[in-house]
Amino acid sequence: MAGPLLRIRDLHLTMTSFDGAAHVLNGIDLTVQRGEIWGLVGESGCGKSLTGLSISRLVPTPPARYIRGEIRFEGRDLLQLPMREVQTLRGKRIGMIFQDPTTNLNPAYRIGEQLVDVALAAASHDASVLDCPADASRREKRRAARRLAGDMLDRVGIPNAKARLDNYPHEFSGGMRQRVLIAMALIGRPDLLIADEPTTALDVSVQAQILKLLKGTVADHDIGIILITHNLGVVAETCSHVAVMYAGNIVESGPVEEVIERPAHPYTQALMAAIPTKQSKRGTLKGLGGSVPNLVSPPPGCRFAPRCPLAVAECTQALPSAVEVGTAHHAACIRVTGTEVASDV
Amino acid sequence: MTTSTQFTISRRGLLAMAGAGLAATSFPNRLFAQSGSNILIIASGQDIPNFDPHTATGYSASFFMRNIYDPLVRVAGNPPEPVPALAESWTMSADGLTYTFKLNAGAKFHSGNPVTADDVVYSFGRALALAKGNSWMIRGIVTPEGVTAVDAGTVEFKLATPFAAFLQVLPWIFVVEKSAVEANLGADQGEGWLMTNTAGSGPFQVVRFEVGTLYHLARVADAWQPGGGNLDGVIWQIVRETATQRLMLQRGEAHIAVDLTSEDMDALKDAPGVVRVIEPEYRTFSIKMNTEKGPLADVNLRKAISYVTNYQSILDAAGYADLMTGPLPNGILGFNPDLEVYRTDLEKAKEYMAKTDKPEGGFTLKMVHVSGLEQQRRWALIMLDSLKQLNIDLEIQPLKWPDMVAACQSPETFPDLFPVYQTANYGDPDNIAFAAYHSSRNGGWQNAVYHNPEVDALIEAGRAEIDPAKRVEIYGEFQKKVVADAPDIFGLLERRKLGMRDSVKDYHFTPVASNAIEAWPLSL
Amino acid sequence: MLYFILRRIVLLVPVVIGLTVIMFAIARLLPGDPVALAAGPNATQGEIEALAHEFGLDRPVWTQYFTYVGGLLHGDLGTSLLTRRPVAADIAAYLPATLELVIAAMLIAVAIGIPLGLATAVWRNRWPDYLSQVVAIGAISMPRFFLGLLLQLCFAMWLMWLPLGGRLPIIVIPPPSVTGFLTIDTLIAGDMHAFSMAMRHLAMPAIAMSLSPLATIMRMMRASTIEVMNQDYVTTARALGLPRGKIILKYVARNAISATLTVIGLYFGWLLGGTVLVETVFDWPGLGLYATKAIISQDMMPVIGVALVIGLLFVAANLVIDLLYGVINPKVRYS
Amino acid sequence: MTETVQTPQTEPARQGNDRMRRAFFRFRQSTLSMVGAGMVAVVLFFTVFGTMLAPYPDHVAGGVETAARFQPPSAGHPFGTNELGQDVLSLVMAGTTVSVLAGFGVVLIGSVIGTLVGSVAGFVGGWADEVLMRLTDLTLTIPSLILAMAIAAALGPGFANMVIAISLSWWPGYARLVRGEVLAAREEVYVTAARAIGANPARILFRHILPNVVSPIIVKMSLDMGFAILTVAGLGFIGIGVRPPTPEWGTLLSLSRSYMPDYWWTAMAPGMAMFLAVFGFNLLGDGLRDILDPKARR
Repeated sequence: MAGPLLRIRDLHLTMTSFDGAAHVLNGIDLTVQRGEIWGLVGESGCGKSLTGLSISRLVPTPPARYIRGEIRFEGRDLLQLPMREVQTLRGKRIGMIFQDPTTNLNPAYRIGEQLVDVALAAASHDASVLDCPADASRREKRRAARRLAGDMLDRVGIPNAKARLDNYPHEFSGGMRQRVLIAMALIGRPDLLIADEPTTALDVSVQAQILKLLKGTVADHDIGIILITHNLGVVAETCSHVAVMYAGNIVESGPVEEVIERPAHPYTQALMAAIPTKQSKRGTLKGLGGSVPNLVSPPPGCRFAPRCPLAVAECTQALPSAVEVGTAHHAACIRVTGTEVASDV
Repeated sequence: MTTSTQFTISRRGLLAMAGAGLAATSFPNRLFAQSGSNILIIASGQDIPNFDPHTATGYSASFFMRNIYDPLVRVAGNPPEPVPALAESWTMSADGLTYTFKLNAGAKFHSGNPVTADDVVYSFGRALALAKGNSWMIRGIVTPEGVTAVDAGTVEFKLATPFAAFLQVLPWIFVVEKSAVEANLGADQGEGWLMTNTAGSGPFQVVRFEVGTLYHLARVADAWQPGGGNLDGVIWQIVRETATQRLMLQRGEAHIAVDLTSEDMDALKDAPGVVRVIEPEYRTFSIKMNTEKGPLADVNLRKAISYVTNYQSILDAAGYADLMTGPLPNGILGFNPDLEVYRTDLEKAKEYMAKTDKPEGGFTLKMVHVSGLEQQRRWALIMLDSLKQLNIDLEIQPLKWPDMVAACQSPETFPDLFPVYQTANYGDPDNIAFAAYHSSRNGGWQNAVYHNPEVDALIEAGRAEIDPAKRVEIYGEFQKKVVADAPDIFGLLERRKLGMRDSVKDYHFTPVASNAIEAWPLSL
Repeated sequence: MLYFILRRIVLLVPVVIGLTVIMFAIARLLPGDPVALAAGPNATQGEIEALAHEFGLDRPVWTQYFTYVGGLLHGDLGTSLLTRRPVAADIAAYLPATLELVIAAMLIAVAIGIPLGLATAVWRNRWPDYLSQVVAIGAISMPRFFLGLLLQLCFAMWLMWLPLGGRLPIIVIPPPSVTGFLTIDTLIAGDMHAFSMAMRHLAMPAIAMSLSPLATIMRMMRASTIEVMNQDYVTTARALGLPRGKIILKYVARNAISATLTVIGLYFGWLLGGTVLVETVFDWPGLGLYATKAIISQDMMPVIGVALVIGLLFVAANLVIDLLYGVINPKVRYS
Repeated sequence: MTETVQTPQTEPARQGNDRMRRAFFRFRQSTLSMVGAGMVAVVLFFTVFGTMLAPYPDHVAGGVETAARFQPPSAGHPFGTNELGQDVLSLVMAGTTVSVLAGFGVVLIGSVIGTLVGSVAGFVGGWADEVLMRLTDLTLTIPSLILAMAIAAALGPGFANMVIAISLSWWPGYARLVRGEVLAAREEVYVTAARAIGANPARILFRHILPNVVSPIIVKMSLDMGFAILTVAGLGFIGIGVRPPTPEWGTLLSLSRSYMPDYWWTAMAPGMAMFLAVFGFNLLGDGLRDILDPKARR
C-alpha cells in the first residue's frame, strides 16, 4: 500500500475539569507504517494513552475536545468519520490491548463467549473473518466464531485452547489472561494494534513472552503496532521505533537504536539516566527537580523548560519545533541543532 | 362462551395490575350477581374474639351469639320488650323472686337434639362458674342452685334477690348443648373447644371464617325458629376504617355498616340505594370527675366546670347525638326530661369558681382518654378549650384501656377527668344507675370514686321494687341527688348510626345492642 | 455449595437465640399490663391472676423464656393472650398475604427499576436522567401510607376502578390453599374470575409498597451501571468493536445487576418488616396488621413470633441473594 | 520508573482549603442539592417559627371551633378546617416543629448510641468487638418498625417515648459505620501513638480517631433525617404517637383517613408537608454525601 498505515498530524486535545481546560495533547505528529512497532514512552499523564485512545476514538467528548489536527488511518481522517464508521474499524481494523489483564476481561462471562462476540462483531463488517459463508445462519456463524476463537487461543500460546474456551477469566493466570486479550484483539485481524502498557502488570518472565508474541504477530501479519509504555527497556527490546512524550508533546522520535544510542532531547537523556532505578514507584526523575507541569496553564514555550538543566531564556519564548537530528530522528529542542547533541558540559 | 369471558376478565385484572386505565366496571354488581344467593354482608370494625357464648364480649361477639345461639328470651321492639325465644312463655311470682319458663318443644340444636331444661340449667351453671363474659349481669342474682329443671320442658329460677330487670338481662345468657360441650370438656369446662366450635340452636351456623377478616354464617337447613327472612347466609366482614365501611356500603359491597361516624352519615345523606338508620340508644357518654382527691373534690369546682363546658361543641363534634339531661339515658323508665341540669353558662361558672379556694384558676387538671378513640380525643380537646375560660390548664394523656382501668383502682391514681362510654345492655334504669353511681362499684371503671349513701339507698330501692310507678318516683329522686353532687359532666347520648342498602328488607330497630344485627328476620 | 448453605443455616441458631432474648427482654421489661387487657373490662383481679397463671406469666422471666425456647424446638411459637390461638398457626395464616404483597412489590420494583436504572445510566447527564433522579429521590421521600391513601382516594373512592382493600371480595370463595398466594392459587384452581379479583386487590398495595424500592433499585442500578461502564472490560469491548447495544445489554447489565442484587436482598427483608403501614391502609390481612393488633393490646407472643419469622426471612432472603450472586458472578461462587 | 507525583505540590493547609472550596463549588453546581438546602431551610424555619406564625395559634394549643367544622379550603383556611373546626394549615405548620425535632432526636440519639457502640467495638476489639457487633447484627435483623411500635406502645404515647422507641432501633447503622472508620483510623493512629509513648487510649480515641469519623456520621445523619421523620409519622399514623393536643403530621393524616374522600383536604396538607420535608432532607443529604464522602457515592 502506498500511504502510511497511520498518520497523526498536529493533534491537539483539551480536557475540561474543575480547574479549567487542560491542554493535554499539544500537537502530536506520528506516522506508523506496516511492519513497524512504535514505542510511545513518557511519564504518567504525558498523553501517551490519550494518543492511543484517540486513534480508536475512545476519548469521551465532552469533557475532551479535539482542537485541531487529524488522525489518518489508511488515508481517512478518523476525527471526521461518523462514529458509526469508526465502529466498523474497531476490532476489525484497529485492535487494542490494555494494561491490566485482570480488569479487561468481563468476569461474568466465559472467555470463549467474549472471544466469539468480538469475532461476530468483526464478521458483521467483514464476513471473511469467519471461515463460513456470509449468508450462513447465526448458529453456523457462532460455531465458526468459536472455532476461530479456539484457533486464536492456540496461536497466542494457550495450552489446551479448545477446552479453556469454557473457563472464566478468574481461572487464568495474569499472563494467560493477557494472551486471551491479545487473542481478542487479533481475532478480527486488525491492521493496527494499539497495546497500552500490555506488560506492566505482569512479572518479568511473562513480560518477555508477551512481547515476543507481539513481535511475532507483526512479522506474521505485516501489521503496525503502537506499544504504549513507560518502560524504555521494553521499548529497546521490542520496538523498531520510539516516540518520547512529555506533557502532551512528542519531544523526540526516531528509530529505536538511534534514539537510545544518541538521545538528543534533554528529557530523553534524563529518562535514559533513570533506567537503573526504573522500578522506583515514587519520586522524581533522577537529576530532575520539579514535576510534570500543570496543563491548564502550561509554562510558556517549551513545556520541559522549568525542569530542564539546559534551559536558557529563549526556551520560554515559543514551543520548539522538531528538528532532524539523525536519520528519521527528530527532537524538539532549541538547544539541539543538526547532529549536534545537547549536552551538559 | 364461558372461556372467552373469563379471559377478558383476567386481562382486565392484569391491566388493573399494571395501573393502566380501565373503564369503571360494574365491579360490585357483578359480584353479587355471581354469588347467586342471598348473603347479607355486614361491615364491622370489630373482630369476633372467640365463639364461646359464656366468655366472649363485645358487640361482634353479641352478633355472633344472637345468630348462632338462642337465649331464653329475646329483646325486640322500640321501646324494647322481652319476646319469646327458647322459652315460649314465662310466669313471675308476685314477690318477683321466682320465674318459670316453658321451653318451645320444637327448639333443637344444630346437632338435631331438642333443647331441654337440662341444657338451660347447664348453661347458666357454666356461665356462672366461668364468671366471664356477660355473667356479671346475673351475678348475685342468679345462683347455680337457683336454676332447676322442673321437667324436660320447664325451667325454674329462684332469684337470690328481687331484680326488676331480670327479663332484660336474659337475652344475653345463651344456651349451649350440654352433651356436645361435655363431650369436649377438657380441663377447662370446654372453654378451649367452644372457642372455635359451636354447640348452639340458633338459625345460623359457621361455615367459614378467617380470623381478623371474615366470618361466614349459613342458614341452618331446617331452622326451628318460626318466621324468618330469605337469607341464605350472613358474612361479618372486618373493616377497620369507618370511611371504608361507608364506601363499601355506597358501592354495594356491603349491605349493612355498623360503625359509621356522623361524618359518614352526612356523606351518605343522598347516596342512592342507601338507607340511614339514626336512632337514639341507651349509650351514654359522660366525663367522670375525681370527687375524692385533688381540686375536683370541691363540689363548687365541679359545678363551675359543669357550667363552663361547651356542650354545643360536644354536640357538634358528636354529630348525631342528644345532650344528656342528668345521669339517666333519655327515654328510659323514670327519666325526667325536665330535670334542671348544667348548661354552658360562663356567669354561673365564674360564680361557682369564686367559691373555690383558687378562684383565679392557674392550675392544671389531668384528663385521660382511651388512645385511638376518636370521639374521646375530641372531647378532651373541647374540655381543654372550655377550661381555658376559667384559666385552668388541661393535660391530656391517652392511655390504653387496661391502664385506664388500673387508674380507677384508687382515688389517688384516678385522674381528674375520665371520659366513659356506658352502653345499657338492658333497657332498664338500674343498669346505668347501679353500674355508674352505686358505691359498691368504687374502684371499677364505671364508678371509680363517687359515693353517696343517699344515692346508694335510692339505687337499691329502685332495683328491688317491681312496681313501675314506684320506680319512676325513686329514680326521679335519684336523678336530682346525683345532679346536685355533679360527679360527672353529663355528656350526651350518641344515636345509633347504621347504614343499610335499601335492598335489606324487614329491618326493625331495637335500641339494645342494635349493631349486633339479628339476621333471622331479614330478607334481601 | 451445600456446605455453604449448611453453614449459613447453622449460623441461624445464634440469630434465633439472640432475637428471642431481645424480644423477650422488651416484652417483659417494659411497663404495661397485657393480662388485664386480655382479661377484658369486667374482669376481676382473681380472673386476671388466673389468666396470668394459665399463661405462665406469673413465673420468673427466665423460666418463661426456657419454656418458650423449648416450644420453639417443636415449632410452637406460644399462644396469643388475647385470642388464645397458637401464634404459629396465626402466622402461617397471615404470612402468605404479606409475602405475596412483598414479592409483588419487589417484582414491580425490579421489573421497572432495573431497566430504568440502566437507561438513565446510559443517557446520563441529559434531562431524562436528571428528571429521573429527582423523581427517584421524590419516590423515596414519599411516605408509603400517604401514597396508599392517595391511590385509594383516586382509584377506589373517586374513580371506583379498584377495590378499597382486602385480598379478595369476601363473596368470592377463596381457592383451596396451595401456596397461600391468592394470585397463584386462583390460577391453580383455574378460577379466572377470582384471579382477576385477586390481582385487582393486590394492585394498589403492591404499587404503594413498590415505589421506594423501585427508586432505590433504579438509583443503585444507575450507579452500578455507571461504575461498570467505566470498567476496563467495557472499554476493551468498545475498543474491539462490539456494538453498543450488545455491550450495554449483555456486558454491562449483568455485572451491574450483580451489584444491585445486594440492595434487592436488603430491601426484601426490610419490606417484610415494613408492610405494617400499607397493610393498615389497605386492610391487607398480613403479618403487619396482625403484629399491629397484637402490639396495641401488648399481646407479646405474636409480636415475638412475627419479629422472629421476619428476622429469619430477612436472613434467608440474604442467603438466597448470596446464592444468586454466585450464579451471576462466577468469581464468588462457592466461597 | 516514572510513577511520579501526580498532583501539584502545595503545602497541606492550602490543599485542605482547596478541597473545601472545591466541595462547596461542587455543592453549588448541583442544582438538586441547592433546592434541597432551600427546602430544608424552609422546614427549619417552620420548625422554629411554625407555631408562632400559624394563623390560628389557638388551634395549635388545642382550641376548637366546632361551628366551623370541615370547611373546604378557602382564603381564610388555605387547607380547610378539620373535624373540630381547627385550621389545618396552622396545625401542619406547628406540626413541623414536632416532626423535625422528633426526627432530629431520633437521629441524634441513634448516632450517639451507635458511635459509642461502634467506637468501643472498633477500638477495644477482641471479645468486646465480637459481642457488640453480634448485638448490632441482631438488632438489624429485627424489623425496626415493629420493634419501635412495640416499645412505643409499651411506653405509652408521648413525644419523648416515641423518640426513645425509634432511637432504640436506629443505632446499628451508626455502630457499623463508626466501627469501620475506627478500625481504619486506629491502624494509622497507633503509629503516631507509639511514637508519643504513654498516650492515653481514651485520648487517642477522642482526639485523633473520632474527629475523623465525624464527616461520614454527618452525612449519614443528614440522609437519615428524612427517614426518621417518616418513621415518626408512621408511628403517629398507627396511633402510637404524641399526646393531644400536640399536632403531629402522621397523627393528623391518620385522623383524616376517616374523613376521606369527602373531606380530603384534611389529609393533603399533612401528607404533602411530610413528603416535602423528607424530600428536602433527602436531596440535601444526597448532595452532602457526594461532597463530604465521595467514596460512599453510589
